[in-house]
Amino acid sequence: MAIRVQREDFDVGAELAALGAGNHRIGGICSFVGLVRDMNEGAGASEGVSAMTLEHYPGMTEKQLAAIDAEAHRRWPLEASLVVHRHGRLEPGDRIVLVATASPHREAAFEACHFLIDWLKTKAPFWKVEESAEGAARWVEARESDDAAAARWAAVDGKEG
Amino acid sequence: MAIRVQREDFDVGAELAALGAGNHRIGGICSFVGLVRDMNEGAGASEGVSAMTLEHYPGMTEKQLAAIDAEAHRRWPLEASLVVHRHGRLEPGDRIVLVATASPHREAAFEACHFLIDWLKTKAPFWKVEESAEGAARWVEARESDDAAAARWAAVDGKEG
Amino acid sequence: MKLLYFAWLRQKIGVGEETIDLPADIADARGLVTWLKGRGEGYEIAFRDLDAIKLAVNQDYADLDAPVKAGDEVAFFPPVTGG
Amino acid sequence: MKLLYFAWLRQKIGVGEETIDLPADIADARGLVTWLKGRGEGYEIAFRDLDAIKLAVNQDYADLDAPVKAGDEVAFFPPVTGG
Repeated sequence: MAIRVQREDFDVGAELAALGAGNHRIGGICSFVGLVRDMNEGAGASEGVSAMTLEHYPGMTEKQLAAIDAEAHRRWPLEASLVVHRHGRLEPGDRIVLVATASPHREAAFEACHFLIDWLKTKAPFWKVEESAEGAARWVEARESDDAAAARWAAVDGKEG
Repeated sequence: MAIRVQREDFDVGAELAALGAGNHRIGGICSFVGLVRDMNEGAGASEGVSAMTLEHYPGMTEKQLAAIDAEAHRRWPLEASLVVHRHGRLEPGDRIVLVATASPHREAAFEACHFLIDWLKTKAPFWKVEESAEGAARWVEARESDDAAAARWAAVDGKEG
Repeated sequence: MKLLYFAWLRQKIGVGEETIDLPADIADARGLVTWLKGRGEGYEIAFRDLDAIKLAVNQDYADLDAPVKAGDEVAFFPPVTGG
Repeated sequence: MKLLYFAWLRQKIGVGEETIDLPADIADARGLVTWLKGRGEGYEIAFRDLDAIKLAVNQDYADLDAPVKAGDEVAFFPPVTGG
């Protein structure tokens, strides 16, 4: 029920505490934090990554994230949810994205959180360009495994993914 | 790779930050926080819960949690994991348990985290006794849905659950 | 032998922990339970429905056929409800 | 019409955003792409492999058959790689 796209880092503990604050119907909070790795495997042979820059489409990003979030609330009994996605230049170990879901039931929290990150990966308009230690820049290619992960959630209820 | 059983609350943000600190192979951290709800559904009709007390079996608890954690590391490529479980008296909204997993791959992080909480629910020797608003105490009964959730992970690779 | 009882078993029996001298003719957990039930009404009530009880020998889950011997730590408790 | 280009499309075309007067005979995204390819080598290279390109009309995903009209915001970009 909350979407944020920002350059700044986020405080995971504070975000999760705020998510469930005062709502005693919540039995479980599932979260996923995506981090910048120092290795890229997208293009076959692994190579070192010294930094990456995330470009996005202001306006459409928020619109798509809100649509994905609304879909999660349609599918699962969520008391609260949060998606925070950073843009700009990030280095290995930096946080990229936080997805969190709160529900009376842990299965719903897990599934909705997993769904949100899977759909975000294929539907939110972000693009990564990586810098190698040698200074070369390379646009990260979309991965078939991400498409497959997103498609799985479409198959669950027969809706288009 | 870390197990803690304690009476004190824990700081989710600090725990998750420590989990991945300095390890740039980690691409994702999945976590689950279990909270005390103010409603119990285990015994059929819902009734208000004003507090609960978690009893445990010191020694066996740590042994079982360590075995579950080791099993998660056998099954998934984890860079780090953490289970913190509280005991003692807790009120609605209080944190009960934190499970967190860090992996190069988000699927592994999600599955291992889900596995850990599902197995913990059926294998770690904790028992909850709930107090209603009227002061009555009731031992929480084990739920078949928890057994089913745990059994699912046994079926995945044919191992005994 | 060290015996431990948890949750409602502890309440019904009235103690959480006790040390006993295991009778020489008891070789498994089932025999131990039968012997315990003869020790008083609390035990008799606590162990009435064995399907509702789990046990551990030396902190590992076991069943009623598990061998037990002097020096073991044996615990009885209802199905766990943590998490 | 406002046009937006992201990631390597932006780099090949040389601008991230531009405003054009849509020719009256263009009715869909496919026609728009054909017209854009005639505007210079950067466009020609950027739109060479249409299978590698996604597009959005007014911030919703669309395909090459999608109708476009003056006043629309049309964006072209490679498959997304966020998260």
